[in-house]
Amino acid sequence: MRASLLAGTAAAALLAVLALAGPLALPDPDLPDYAAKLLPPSAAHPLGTDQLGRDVLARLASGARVTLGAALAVTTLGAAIGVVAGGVAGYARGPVDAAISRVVDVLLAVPSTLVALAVVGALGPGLVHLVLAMSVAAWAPVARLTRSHVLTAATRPDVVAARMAGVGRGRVVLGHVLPGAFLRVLAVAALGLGETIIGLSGLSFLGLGAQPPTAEWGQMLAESRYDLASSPWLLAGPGVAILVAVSAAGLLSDWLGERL
Amino acid sequence: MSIDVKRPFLAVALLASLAACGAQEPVAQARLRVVTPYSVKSLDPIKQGFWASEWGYGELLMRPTERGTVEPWLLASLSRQGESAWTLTLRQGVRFQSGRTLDAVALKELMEAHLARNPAVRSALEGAKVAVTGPLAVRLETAEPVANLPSLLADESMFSVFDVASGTFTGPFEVKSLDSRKLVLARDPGYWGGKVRLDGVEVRFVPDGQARTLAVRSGEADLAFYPPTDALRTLKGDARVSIREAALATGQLRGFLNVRKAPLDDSRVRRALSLAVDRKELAETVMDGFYRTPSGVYPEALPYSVKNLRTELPAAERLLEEAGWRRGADGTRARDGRPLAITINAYSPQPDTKPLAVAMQAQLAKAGFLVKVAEVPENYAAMRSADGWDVGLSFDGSLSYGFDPVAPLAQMMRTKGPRNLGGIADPGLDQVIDGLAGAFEPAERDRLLREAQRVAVEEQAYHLIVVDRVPRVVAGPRYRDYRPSSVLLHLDASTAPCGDSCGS
Amino acid sequence: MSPALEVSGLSVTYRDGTRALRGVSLTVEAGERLAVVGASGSGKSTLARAVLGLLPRGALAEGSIRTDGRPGYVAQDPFTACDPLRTVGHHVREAWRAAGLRAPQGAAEAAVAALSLEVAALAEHPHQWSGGMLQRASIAAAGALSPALTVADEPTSALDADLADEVMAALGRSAGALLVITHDLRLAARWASRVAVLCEGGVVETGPADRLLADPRHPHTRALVAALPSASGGRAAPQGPALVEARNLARSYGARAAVRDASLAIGAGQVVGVHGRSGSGKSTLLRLLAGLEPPDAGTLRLPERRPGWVMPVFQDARASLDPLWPIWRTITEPLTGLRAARRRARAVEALASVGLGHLDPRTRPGRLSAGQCQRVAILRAVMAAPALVVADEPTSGLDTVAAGRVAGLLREVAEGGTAVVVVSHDLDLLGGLCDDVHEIRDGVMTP
Amino acid sequence: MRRLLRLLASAAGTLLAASLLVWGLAELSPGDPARQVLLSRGVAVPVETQIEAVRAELGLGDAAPVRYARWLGGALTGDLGSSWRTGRPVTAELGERLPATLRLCLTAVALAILPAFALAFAGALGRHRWPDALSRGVMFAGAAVPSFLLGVALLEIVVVRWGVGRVVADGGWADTPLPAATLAAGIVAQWARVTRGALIDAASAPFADVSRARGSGELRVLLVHGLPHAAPPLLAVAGMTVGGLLAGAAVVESVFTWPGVGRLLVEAITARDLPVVQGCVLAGVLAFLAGAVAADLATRAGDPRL
Repeated sequence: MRASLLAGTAAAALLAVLALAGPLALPDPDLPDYAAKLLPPSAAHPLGTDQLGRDVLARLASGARVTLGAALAVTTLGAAIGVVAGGVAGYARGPVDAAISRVVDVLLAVPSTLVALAVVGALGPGLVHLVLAMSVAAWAPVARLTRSHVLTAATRPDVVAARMAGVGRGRVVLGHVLPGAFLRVLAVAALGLGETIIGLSGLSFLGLGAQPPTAEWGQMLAESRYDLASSPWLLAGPGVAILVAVSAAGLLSDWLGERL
Repeated sequence: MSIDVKRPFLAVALLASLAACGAQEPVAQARLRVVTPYSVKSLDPIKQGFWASEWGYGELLMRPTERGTVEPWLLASLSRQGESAWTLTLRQGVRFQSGRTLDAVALKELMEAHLARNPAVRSALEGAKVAVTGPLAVRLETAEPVANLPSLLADESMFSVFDVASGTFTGPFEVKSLDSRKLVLARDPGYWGGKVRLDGVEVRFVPDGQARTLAVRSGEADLAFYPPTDALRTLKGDARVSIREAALATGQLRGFLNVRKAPLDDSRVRRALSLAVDRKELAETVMDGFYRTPSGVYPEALPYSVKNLRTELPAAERLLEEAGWRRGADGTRARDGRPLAITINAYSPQPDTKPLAVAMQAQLAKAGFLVKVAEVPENYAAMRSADGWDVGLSFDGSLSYGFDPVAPLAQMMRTKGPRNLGGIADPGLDQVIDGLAGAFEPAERDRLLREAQRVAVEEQAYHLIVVDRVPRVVAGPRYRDYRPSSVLLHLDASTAPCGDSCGS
Repeated sequence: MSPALEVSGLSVTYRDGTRALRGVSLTVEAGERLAVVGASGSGKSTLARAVLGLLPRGALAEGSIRTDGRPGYVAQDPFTACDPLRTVGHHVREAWRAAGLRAPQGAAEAAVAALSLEVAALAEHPHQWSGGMLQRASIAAAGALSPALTVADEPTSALDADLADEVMAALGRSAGALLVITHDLRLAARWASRVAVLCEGGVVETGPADRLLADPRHPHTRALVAALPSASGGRAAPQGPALVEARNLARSYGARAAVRDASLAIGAGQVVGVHGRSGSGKSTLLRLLAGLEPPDAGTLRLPERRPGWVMPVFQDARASLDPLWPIWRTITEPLTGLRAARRRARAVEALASVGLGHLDPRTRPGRLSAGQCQRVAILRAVMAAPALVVADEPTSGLDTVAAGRVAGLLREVAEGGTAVVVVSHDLDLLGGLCDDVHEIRDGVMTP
Repeated sequence: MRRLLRLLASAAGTLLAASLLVWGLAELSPGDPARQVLLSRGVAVPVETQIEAVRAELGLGDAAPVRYARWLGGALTGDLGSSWRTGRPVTAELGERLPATLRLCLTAVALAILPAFALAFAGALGRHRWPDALSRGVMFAGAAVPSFLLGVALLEIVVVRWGVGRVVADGGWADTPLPAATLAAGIVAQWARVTRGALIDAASAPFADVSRARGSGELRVLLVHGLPHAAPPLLAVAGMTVGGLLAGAAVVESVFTWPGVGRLLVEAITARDLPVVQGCVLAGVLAFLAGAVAADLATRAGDPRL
């Protein structure tokens, strides 16, 4: 398990460096240079250039900000909504719980990609719409987890003991319920992050997410699919990036899961 | 690592595919396989009649040629009788696939059917009447003079020729089957025009551009129509396929200019805009030569064309100075504190508009324009609002598919024309356009067209012509000498594989 | 005749470096019954696994184990030892199949019939059987191939006391030589001819059961014997006014009456035991006393209503501590008013007072043994200065030594002037600990 | 029987709630349905009276509950409206595309089962040794390689370079293997993980030790005791994946131009053809629920305790 933590952190750090240091060290990812179209990898362009002569590494870095940023936004938004909704359902019980649980049931009864497709279908393609759409699908599992955590918390021996000792409700929630919930949510979110990256880039690949010239990894792959035979480096960059990002999320989630 | 385990089912997949390929009947030597993005939705000769002439199962009364002219096709002759009447005389011996002869009665029936149900025909020939005047001759009388009737009869969206009784056509091919995926055609053995060289044609509808070109590369298809520019670029240097192009550029990427608001309400700014765009760089460098550099609104081969498009940065700057736009410190021009800012709309269904707009952004910056590139889902819809855009890119030909220059002009530039999206209201130009409707003499027509070009391009620069688009196909080895039609007449009796001469 | 089992100089080191056995030598003669007794962590399970050839991958075994053929095996919990998705018949017949043989016609039926089990029930699944019967089926399977040796690992610890004897009798009937692994010295004495005491991976004392009980020589054996609750039990109940008095309590869940009629009076400094089998209503009674739920009928007189006047001690000690909290926070949780440093100091004091002074107060429960967890839980209860402590099966799952320590601690709590109620199915425990033991059966309590 | 009824009732409730969401999404969507309908009828620049007529025809002036009830009533009787793009009934469009998707998904499932079990057994048998590491690596890669990347690569290498199979699939059996294999690659990892976990759980249970003590080898333990325990979780996941394949198939179908429901959905989204989007999503929900119910029933049938 140590190994998964190390490998996951290393991969995540690599991507973070790419995303954050990219704009400082690399050329403008969106500026076309018609004189330098489709150059193979070289010292000046470590990953070559694309159809418009843009530096692929720079676009990869810019895409890291877009893809990972969007995926993190989805995951964070989903986790935040899920924790609040699940917490409210678990504590309020009664009709509030019933209403929230019903919505969660329905969302969980539909594959998340389908939910995302449905929402994008209604709002229209676009990265912002896609992020919203995927967040709609992402909050349900977190809500269910939080709710069951809160519900079982009431009968957990350590909580009963604390309540009997006179510890206030709020302190019990802060001290006993939330920290455990937080770790669980984190593990679920990390797992979801990988799926979100795949889903996001997949839908962008289909043209339902980021629109050109935004350098989103799936979008970059969509732009370059024609060039696989002649300029394979165009696919290698974003392809490997997605692979690394999803693996990093999976490894970290594994590690978190083992800790619980 | 992954190969080790995936190999078993990959192998299964391969074996199954191999078996499937083996099971397919060997492709007949003279059978053409085509992939195209647009599906033939039905065989309705009026609503979907234009497919008939495109795919060779139907024909037209007049034929647009590759020189930009029209000539009789199913007609033997077309002659004018006074201001608003024409005599149409049919060729002898033309038969429908049902066996019925195309005679004057059949022609009258089909023309009346079109006049009743075809909106394009109805709006062009409002109130027209057809009368049989001989075994092969009918007289067409129109309410207004229609000078462009030859072009109308050559336009695929107008009079598709069909047998009203049986719904069959006259083309070299018969429709064997049609569903949402493919159209299957077979040679009509009784074709009036003689021997049809191909045994049959299979037209598959494949919306995905990548898949179409891949299909030719993999040998599944012989011709891929409407290849995306992205795909063409990657085909350069692939010996298995060739990119074939038509003679004439019938489509253009043009910018509709929003002349209702500043800064493009000033003709000097519009002219400066046109002078600042380097069309050669756009067509040859940005688009890798897959577009052509336009010299005017119409193809140079046409008698009335005027070469009046040029790139001259100093002249553009002079015009802008004259109009009061002065350069600021950052190079952007401004007047009364407001920058010379314009928004160019690219539209997603035509992905090429985006890089072209971006490249124009850089070119126009040299003249002092501050350009914002916006992307809209639908070009016309975005231009319907009077605000929010200055240049709306759109692929719109200056010629109809019957080589008619007048109808596009009237639609796009006449005051309140249905496609006059930028709000052009120019009484002088309107007068020229109205004159064209009654100009039967070629000399008179050409004079008026030149006048229209002078006003629309040189004086007022109402549209920004960007690049010319030539129809292209990607052809496999057996069709490497296939010549795409400029006007979408993809197949005829002489279409055939190239035989031994190009097999090597 | 050669011995059924001969272990000599056996040392086992696990992959993580833990040394579970150090030079153990044992012999079980044909027909002999040897009990190996030890506290948890003494290595007795490792010994059983080594004999059965079930040591995990990477464990290093030195020395030698000689058996006469493959031993039969009876595991601790019959329900987990049988595949829940397979029938009991499958479980019994697997004795032949696993050895690569075909079960002779009727052999499985004969084996279970010999232990007075119903043959027809072989087609049922384990969850339809009772624990005692299922364990006897396992014994029948273990003896199916007439092995020279049968290894039984805590064969009765999952069963109620009155079923244990039945099972041990069955084991005695069907096995040749027997190696019983147990923490229960009394059980060992009753059923084994010889007892070996295992401590920290080594055999510290071997001898006839009677002698070992009467005259333990090794200090560890002495500790084990001392920890045995004395069956005679019964202390003089200290006189005093009843602190808590319950009369004719009743509580139902839907149609099911959990407690029908229970009356109880507990005075300060008194330990009252409630004995009953599982499902007899004792846990519900405890919840009523703790005020966790209201009774449907009857009266409950309590001295006061301040928070912390009644504190619980739970059955699953580890689950009753927050896994993310260092133990000092858990122990001093009732002291909500104090600052952290002060609380930590109090926790250190408290830990020292129950012999856990060596523990780092920052340790989390995951690193403690179950017995240590239970002592921490009792400290938390005491910290609230309760008038009443209610303990639900406080020693279940603990080895004898740890159970003895927990019982002793509860006694000390009572001596400090607190009333204590303990419910358990273990009469031995209650007898040794309580001033007064009541029995509850089907929700009705008899004094 | 009562359990089955309760299960179906719960699924129906979920379906009803999902239908409300699907309908509501379309309501939230920007754009005027009347204009879209006119566009599908070939009227690009409608005049106000035409728009009014279509609005009346579609009942757009009615209150929301009335519109929902009408829509639901239509949906229950198989009328999901007409496509804005083609003007054809949505059910006809779906019906035309469904067989190809079913064929693709079923083949993918069939292709996935064996490798999934092979990986799971390799992992469980060689636990903590190289076969386990290898199978975990393959599972990780399978989960991390996006299907569109795999599909594009397979298309280029297998079809274009080697000339095996076809680029333009017509949805028949002959074209199925390659897209099905692409779809299966993602499923294999998921199934193998679940199966491996269940196998290892069963193999470390006390009854497995009993079996070993009686002389069973590891393989026998896994086959006799592991498989029955791996079946329920695998069935549960399989039910969900099969039901959810429609959404996953959208990507694969688009890459391989597979004429299925998934691509129909993507095309409809791009064309803003809301009735078709609604129809596809509803079909997806239905498939998913059917998968879940089937998995639940199978699980119950396989476990005597339930």
